[in-house]
Amino acid sequence: MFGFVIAHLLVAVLLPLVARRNTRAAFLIAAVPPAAAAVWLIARTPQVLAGETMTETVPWVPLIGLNFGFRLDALALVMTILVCGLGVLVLIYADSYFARGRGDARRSAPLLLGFAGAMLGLVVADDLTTVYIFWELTTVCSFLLVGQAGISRESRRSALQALMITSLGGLVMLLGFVVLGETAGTYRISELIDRPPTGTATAVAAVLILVGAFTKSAQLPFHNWLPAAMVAPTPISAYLHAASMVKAGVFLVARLGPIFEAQLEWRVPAVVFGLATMLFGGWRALHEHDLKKLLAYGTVSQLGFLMVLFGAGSHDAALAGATMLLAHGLFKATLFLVVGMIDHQAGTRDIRKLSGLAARQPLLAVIAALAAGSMAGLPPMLGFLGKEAAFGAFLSGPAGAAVDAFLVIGSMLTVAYSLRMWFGAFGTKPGLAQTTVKPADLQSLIPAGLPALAGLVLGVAYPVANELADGYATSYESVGKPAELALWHGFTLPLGLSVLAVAGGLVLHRVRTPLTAWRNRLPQPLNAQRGYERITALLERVAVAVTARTQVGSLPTYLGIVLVTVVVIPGSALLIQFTVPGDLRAYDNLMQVPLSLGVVLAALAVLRAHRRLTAVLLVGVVGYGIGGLFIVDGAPDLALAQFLVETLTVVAFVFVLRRLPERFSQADSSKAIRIPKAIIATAAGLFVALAAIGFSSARRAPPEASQYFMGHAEKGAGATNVVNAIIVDFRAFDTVGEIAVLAVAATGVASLILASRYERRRREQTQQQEVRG
Amino acid sequence: MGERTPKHKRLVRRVPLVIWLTAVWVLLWGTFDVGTLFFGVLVALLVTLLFPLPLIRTGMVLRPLPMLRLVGYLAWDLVFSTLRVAWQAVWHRRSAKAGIVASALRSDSDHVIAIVASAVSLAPGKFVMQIDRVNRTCYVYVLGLRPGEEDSVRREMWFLERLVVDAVGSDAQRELVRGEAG
Amino acid sequence: MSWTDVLSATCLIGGALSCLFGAIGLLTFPDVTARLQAATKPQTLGLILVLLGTGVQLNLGYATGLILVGLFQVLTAPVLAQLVGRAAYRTDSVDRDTLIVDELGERIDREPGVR
Amino acid sequence: MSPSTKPSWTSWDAPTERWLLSGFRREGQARSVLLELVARIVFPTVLVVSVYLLFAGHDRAGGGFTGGLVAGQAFLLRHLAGGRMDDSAVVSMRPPVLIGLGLTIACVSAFLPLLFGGQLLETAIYEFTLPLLGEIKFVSSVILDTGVFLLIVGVVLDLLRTLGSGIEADADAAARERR
Amino acid sequence: MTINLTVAFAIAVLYSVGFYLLMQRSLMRILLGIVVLGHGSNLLLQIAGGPPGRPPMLDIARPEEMTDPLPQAMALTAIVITFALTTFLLALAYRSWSLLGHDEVRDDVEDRRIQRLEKRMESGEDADHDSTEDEPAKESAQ
Amino acid sequence: MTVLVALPVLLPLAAAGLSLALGRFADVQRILGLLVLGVIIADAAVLLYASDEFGPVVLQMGGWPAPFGITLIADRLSSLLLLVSSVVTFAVLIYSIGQRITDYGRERSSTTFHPMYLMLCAGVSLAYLTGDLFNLFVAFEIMLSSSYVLITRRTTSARVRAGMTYTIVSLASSLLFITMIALVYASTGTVNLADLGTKVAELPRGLQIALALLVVIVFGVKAAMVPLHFWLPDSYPTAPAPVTAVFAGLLTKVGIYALIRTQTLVFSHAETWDLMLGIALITMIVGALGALAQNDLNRLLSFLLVSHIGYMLFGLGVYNVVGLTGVILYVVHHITVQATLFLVSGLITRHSGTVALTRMGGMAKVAPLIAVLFALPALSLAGVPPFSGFVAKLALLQAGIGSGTITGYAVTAGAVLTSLLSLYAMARVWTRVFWGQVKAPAPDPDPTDELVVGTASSSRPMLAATGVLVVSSLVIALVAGPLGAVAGRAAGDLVHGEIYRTAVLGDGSGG
Amino acid sequence: MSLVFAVTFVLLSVAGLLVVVRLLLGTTTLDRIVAVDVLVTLVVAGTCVGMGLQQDGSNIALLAAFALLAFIGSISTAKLIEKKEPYR
Ligand code: NA
Ligand code: NA
Repeated sequence: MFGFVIAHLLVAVLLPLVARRNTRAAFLIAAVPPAAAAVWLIARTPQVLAGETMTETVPWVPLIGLNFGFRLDALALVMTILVCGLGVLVLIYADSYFARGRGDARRSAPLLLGFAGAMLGLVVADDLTTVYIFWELTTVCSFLLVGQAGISRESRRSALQALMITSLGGLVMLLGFVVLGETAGTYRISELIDRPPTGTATAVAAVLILVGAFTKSAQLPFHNWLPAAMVAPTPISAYLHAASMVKAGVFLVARLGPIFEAQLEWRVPAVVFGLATMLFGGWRALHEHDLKKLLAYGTVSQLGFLMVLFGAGSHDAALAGATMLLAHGLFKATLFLVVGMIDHQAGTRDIRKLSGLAARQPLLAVIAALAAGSMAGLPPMLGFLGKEAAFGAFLSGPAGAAVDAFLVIGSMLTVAYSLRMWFGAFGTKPGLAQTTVKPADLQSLIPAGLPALAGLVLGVAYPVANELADGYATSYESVGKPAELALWHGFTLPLGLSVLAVAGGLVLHRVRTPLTAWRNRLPQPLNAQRGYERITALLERVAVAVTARTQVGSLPTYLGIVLVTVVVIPGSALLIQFTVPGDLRAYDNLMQVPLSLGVVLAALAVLRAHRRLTAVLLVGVVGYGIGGLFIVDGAPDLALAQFLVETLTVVAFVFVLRRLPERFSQADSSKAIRIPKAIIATAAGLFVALAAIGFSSARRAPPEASQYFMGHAEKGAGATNVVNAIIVDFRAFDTVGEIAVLAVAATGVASLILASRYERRRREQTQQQEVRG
Repeated sequence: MGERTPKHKRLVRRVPLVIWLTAVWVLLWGTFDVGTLFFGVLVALLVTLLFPLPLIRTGMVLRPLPMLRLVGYLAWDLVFSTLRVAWQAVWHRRSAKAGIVASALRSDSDHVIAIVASAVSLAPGKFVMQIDRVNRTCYVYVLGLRPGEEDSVRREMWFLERLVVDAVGSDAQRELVRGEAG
Repeated sequence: MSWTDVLSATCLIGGALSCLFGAIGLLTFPDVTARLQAATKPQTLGLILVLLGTGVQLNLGYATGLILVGLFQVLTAPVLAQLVGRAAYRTDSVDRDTLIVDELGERIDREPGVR
Repeated sequence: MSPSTKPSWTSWDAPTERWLLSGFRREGQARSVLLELVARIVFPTVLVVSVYLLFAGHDRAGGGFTGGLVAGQAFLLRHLAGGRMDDSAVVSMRPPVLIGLGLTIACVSAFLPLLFGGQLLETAIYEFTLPLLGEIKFVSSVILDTGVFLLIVGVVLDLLRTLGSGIEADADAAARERR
Repeated sequence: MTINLTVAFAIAVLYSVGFYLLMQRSLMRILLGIVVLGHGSNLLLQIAGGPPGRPPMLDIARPEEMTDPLPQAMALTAIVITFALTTFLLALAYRSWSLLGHDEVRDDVEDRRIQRLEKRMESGEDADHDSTEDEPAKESAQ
Repeated sequence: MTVLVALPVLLPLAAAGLSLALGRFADVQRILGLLVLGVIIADAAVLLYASDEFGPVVLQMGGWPAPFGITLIADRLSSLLLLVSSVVTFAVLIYSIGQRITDYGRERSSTTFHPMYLMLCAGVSLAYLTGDLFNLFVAFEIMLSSSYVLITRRTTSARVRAGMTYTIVSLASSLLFITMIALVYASTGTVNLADLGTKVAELPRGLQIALALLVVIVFGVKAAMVPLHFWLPDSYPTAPAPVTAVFAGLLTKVGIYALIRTQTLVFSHAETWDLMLGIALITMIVGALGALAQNDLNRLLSFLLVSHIGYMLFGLGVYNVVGLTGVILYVVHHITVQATLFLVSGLITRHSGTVALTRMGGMAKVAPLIAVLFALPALSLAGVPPFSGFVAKLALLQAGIGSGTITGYAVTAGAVLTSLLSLYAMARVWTRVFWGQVKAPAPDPDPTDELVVGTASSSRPMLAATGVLVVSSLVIALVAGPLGAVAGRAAGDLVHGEIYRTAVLGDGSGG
Repeated sequence: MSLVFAVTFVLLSVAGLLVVVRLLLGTTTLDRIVAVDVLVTLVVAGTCVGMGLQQDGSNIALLAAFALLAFIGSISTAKLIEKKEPYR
């Protein structure tokens, strides 16, 4: 399995080389890996259905439990057939859909294949980290596929919206995964199913993971990215936003459902949000004029339906869910491809402009009818099987009844928008000219027709469908007699509900025009699109506000903050524990007093100096005074260096001051600024002095190193001057570094000062050239 | 400007500097032995040859006895003047008057003029504020100058010039200074 | 107390006093040039005396180095005096009221092109 | 600028002879006979002192670093008295080259002990007796010190070249532009 | 081993003065602040070794009366490094002066732009960041 | 064998000296630089192998035993970071050489760049390798001083201000560093890191805490942790691309490294370090929000850099093997990716002539290669799998959840949010720069400066260098398994400081 | 003898503080230059006395360097003052 995934991705990476020369070949080559995977998988079906699961593990970063773990079981099989099979068909369809040589085509082939690979990896994943890896890969592919070249602002926004919402969910889900994995001690899904963890952490994980599933599967209130993503080319919508990617969320719920079987925090939100989404999506679909938008809301609705089924956590619901999963993939892919063809050939997909297409494109109309029938849940389509199983799964208890009631309403809406879709696309509308269309080519018709046909075939051959679906459903223990898929169970309540749904749907379809008018008059407080925009705008505002307040751009402020940090953080720690040391003395050597006094006076005078040179001289005096203190301390080497350096510093200042104004340019700032600065500076200075006292009082023994140096200087380093021995021998490496800094500084000074000389020279050259020219 | 001097002569003229530098080396080490001397000469030669100064025909001659006289005079002047200025510093303070006196010298040598100027400036109370080299004039700032004392300042300068020329000047310069003085 | 000690003590105290008087002069004299006189020159004497006083206390090997220090001081003090004094004169830091004669000023005034 | 061609009275004390720099005179460089006389004596003297500090460092205050800085002061004095530095040495070496050389010597000296089976930056002490000169002690770390010395001299020369002459050139150019 | 009050006082003043100068706008004052801070820290480093004593030279003093040589060596390195960086900053001040005609540290242009944007947002003129597309672009590319 | 530890420092230093001396021979400088950095890569690889296999490689400089002389030590952490850093510096050097040759031809030498660049590398290497606090200061100064020169080289009026901010703040923190060393020495009498580990533990508790916090501040300024980060977005973005790339990739990480090294070896924490976690959270969020507020590509990247420093502090705050493993992985990943992004930004700017996002567009069409070169590190930075950033992030999230504290959970949530905001920022850059209508390049705003933008195309070496780094980050992801294992062992070494201490001081207690 | 040294120290210290006062008062920069020069001379003298007190003259070269430094620093600043830049 890992091999297949890698093959997809590798071919996708290399495909641009082909796509640059020949886009047609690119799509066909891209179809090869999914085709191979599909063939291999279908060949595996019997073993898998016999309960013989295949597992595979490729370790990546074992230390953090990051592995590629795969497992081919019934659920994975259903999904892989969808992903690979539809992938092949969409790629073949895309080959004819995309105009030759266009940038969109060059970009789309590799991305579609890469997406297929990621999707394949996702559905066979048996490890939470693996799930997340492929999950995010599909998000990225989707972003690039939706945005395409990002020419229009709408496409950019839609792509970004899809990316942000699904990534948000993805990240929350990742958090959930980590919580789950760290609690259970394993990230392996099959192990988690075998030994489901319990407790608060698990509940938290369940909710977090659900958020991820909701965003990806466009559940309320995250649904809006999906209709917005319809700016993408149709094959992409068909594949990503109908058949495969949006299924990832419900697939995840299906996959992890057995772990959280016992968690109400898992089941209740899934069912509640699923139902809400189902109703909302159906309602919106009923009013859309754009066929793609209509289908998109239909998808939202169906995803809600699936969420209910997988989230319910029972055998029968799971059976229905697996069936609907398959059915939806088949009919929705067909419908998108059909709409794509209509769009291509009629130049529009607005149902207010389309008329009489059934007569001109009978084959297309039939294909669409098959798919729409499955969507509406008409027998003998696969959709019917699923829907009936769904109605049957919620018969027990008042909660189940309530769910069933909502499901029926949802199904009515489904029937209604299915009708609206088909009649809108193919029906002849009074007062509207017949739409002129180009004939559809076979390369498009076959990929569109095959899934629709499959929906019919699987519906008729319901035992096969049952076996596929039941393979997954058995991961839940069934309470009573497990349900089975069949076209005819007898006159049962589910049958009645089905009939009710169809009838209701017909009614809704008839009253759709007044209904739309009524809906347009309703206030719309709950607009997810506006909500998204508000949130992003708010984010921008917060970002700008925070940045404007923290990043003030003023160096004095920055330094002030650094100092305040120093005073507040280590300073308070120091103050709390500070005790006056017992051996505190006024001075050690009398000479320290006048020297320190001189230093202090000169330093304070620097603050009051208005002339630059005066300030420099005063600082020089401070330096000489420090040198004097060094001598008193018994550090002649240091004093010598201090004096030399001080003199050079003063001279360097003087060199520069030759060109600078005599006085400091800065006007005295106001008291309101000066006083806080003075307070901060004084506090920081006191902190250092206090720290110096506190820290120096903590040492008891003379340093070993110095004793060692004194002992070894003469024999080991050949020097009686211990300081020199340290500089050139014991710690010679410091000296090497120190001269490196000097070299750097000198080079830097040269680079700064001589820059103006180079500029002058360049200016003169250009002037000369101008004179000559 | 280069009058061609034979190479060996030019080297010979560097000898005083080498001796001085060697002496400095020995003074610094404070030990007088063959090794120190050897390395002293080595370092002195190295410095002299790596950073050669232009040769100047000074015609200077060192005369030990007059040299001692000069040094003695300067030392005395230094002590005496210091006491005088200290007196002024404590008692006269702000009322101290001063003057700038132009004093023409007789020698036309950079060396002599510079040494005279330095010698005057060494002691407190007066210093050469500016030298007019072309006109051989020193402008001497005198602290505590009383009106009418200008000529005594000039006389003092001439006296000092004579001391200097006696100590280090060439015979021609001595001639010049004595002639004018007489 | 040997005679070296007496000599040394005299020199040291004398030198320090010289330095002190210089410092007093630096504080009390009215303008730069006067202070320059008062300050730098007594320092020269003071330093030489202190060097001498210390030199007789130390052994000969070390004392030789002090000669060098003294020489430097004697050599450099006049140059500094000239440069500082001239700068003071040029920047009008000299109090003209204290000058009873100014032959340099007269000369500069006589030659109009000279700044 | 006054229309007069007469030099400022401060340049009356320019010496009549070339005291410091061979064959080089700089336009507008203020000269002073006293300063040049002192520089002429002090410059080589200070160089000798700096070499002394370099070698005396092992036993007394000093070392390559202070030695180099003192030598730097000598060059500084010469810069103040005579102006541009480039011609001051027989072997005219651009300061960056001197800096680079010093750094390279210092780094290479770290590796030298490896050739004799020692550790990186290890010091070897050789004592030998020469005829006449007596006992000579050579401490290998003096090579590092020499590198430091050269580098520091280079740094000071570079500062004189840039902060000194470079800024002066800028000032001259600004004055020219204003004219 | 506690350092004495005199030196501690000097250190406090040096650091305070240095920090105060550091918070100024004139680059030259900042630079002087860094030099003063350098002095303070070098003094502190040297004092960290312990009370005064004889120079650490084996031929003139006994080890127990010597000052601690290690901080001296470290302070020496620190002095050199401070010097090196001071000259660099000095050159930078000069460069700033010759380029901009002043040697002050002015506020960041781009930060100011964001503050203006924030003000406009607060007054409700420009809520949508996307519409900054029409805004006159930033002063410079680099 | 042990001499290998000193090579990454001494070789570039010597080469910098030579390069300075041979300033007029452009080709010699270039070859010298590439050669030395190439040798360092090999050296670092050997050190990594050796330290992982046989324990830390220790060199006592001058043959003086620790804690008296200066110890250089390459343990797993330092050799790993050294290896990654040297790959980055090597690639950036190629980029820089390519840029210069493209714009000015082969003959024009640039006297300062190569020596300063080599110095920078030496400083970075020394910072990783030294086992001595004062020597660490010297390393920082070598590194920083050369960075001052690089950031102000050929300054224009726009850049001189940035150079000032950078230099002054760095200098201020260096002075705090020296102060800290003085306090350390005053109280313990040693500057050897391993020795300090035992000596600091003997200090009174209050002093220990104060010292630890002071150390955090000193290195926090260099590492740009909030609220000490302000200088970074105001200064880095203005420098030429290769300089910014190295700064962003390495310099802040050296701060992080120093923080990790000192906080594990010298100070020790019994449990999760809540203050550090809080700082981490604020750093992440403030940085990410800052990025969203920017219209300047380089500033946006700089704010993201700040934000992701928060990740590294996060792992340090968790303070256990898992957390430190995460930090190490994150540092390794981030060095590569952040440098790459700044190089790509340089490529983008060359094409567009501007760094203003609003003035760019359609670059995916004009320069698809640059689009790819941007997309991969951008995704990695945003922590999207399967790139290196994801691996590191996952490790950190695990550490955060595993910490079992409320603060830990909060910071983990913050990390997730930051990840989302980073992705948002990157996606916005993508939509503005690479999507949309193709826009004509803006004219070079300052034709007199060294930087050529808006007109020139990028040369092969520049693209290749960027590509090398992109591939390196992919390789990091690919070998994340063994890398993670090494990082885990390195983190183990950090938590149990005995290995380091024994390697430096020997089996005795340091006598 | 050590009493003599002590007295010397005190006298020099007082002188030094007086010089610092002048340094702070100014009034012109040249005054300050002169004051700095004097101050260094005092430090040299003080150091010298200190050496005498400790009977240790091994670092006398240090004094030579000091003496020179004061000179160089002072003349460079004095030369700056003298040079009147036209832009002022
Ligand atoms: Na040695
Ligand atoms: Na440019």
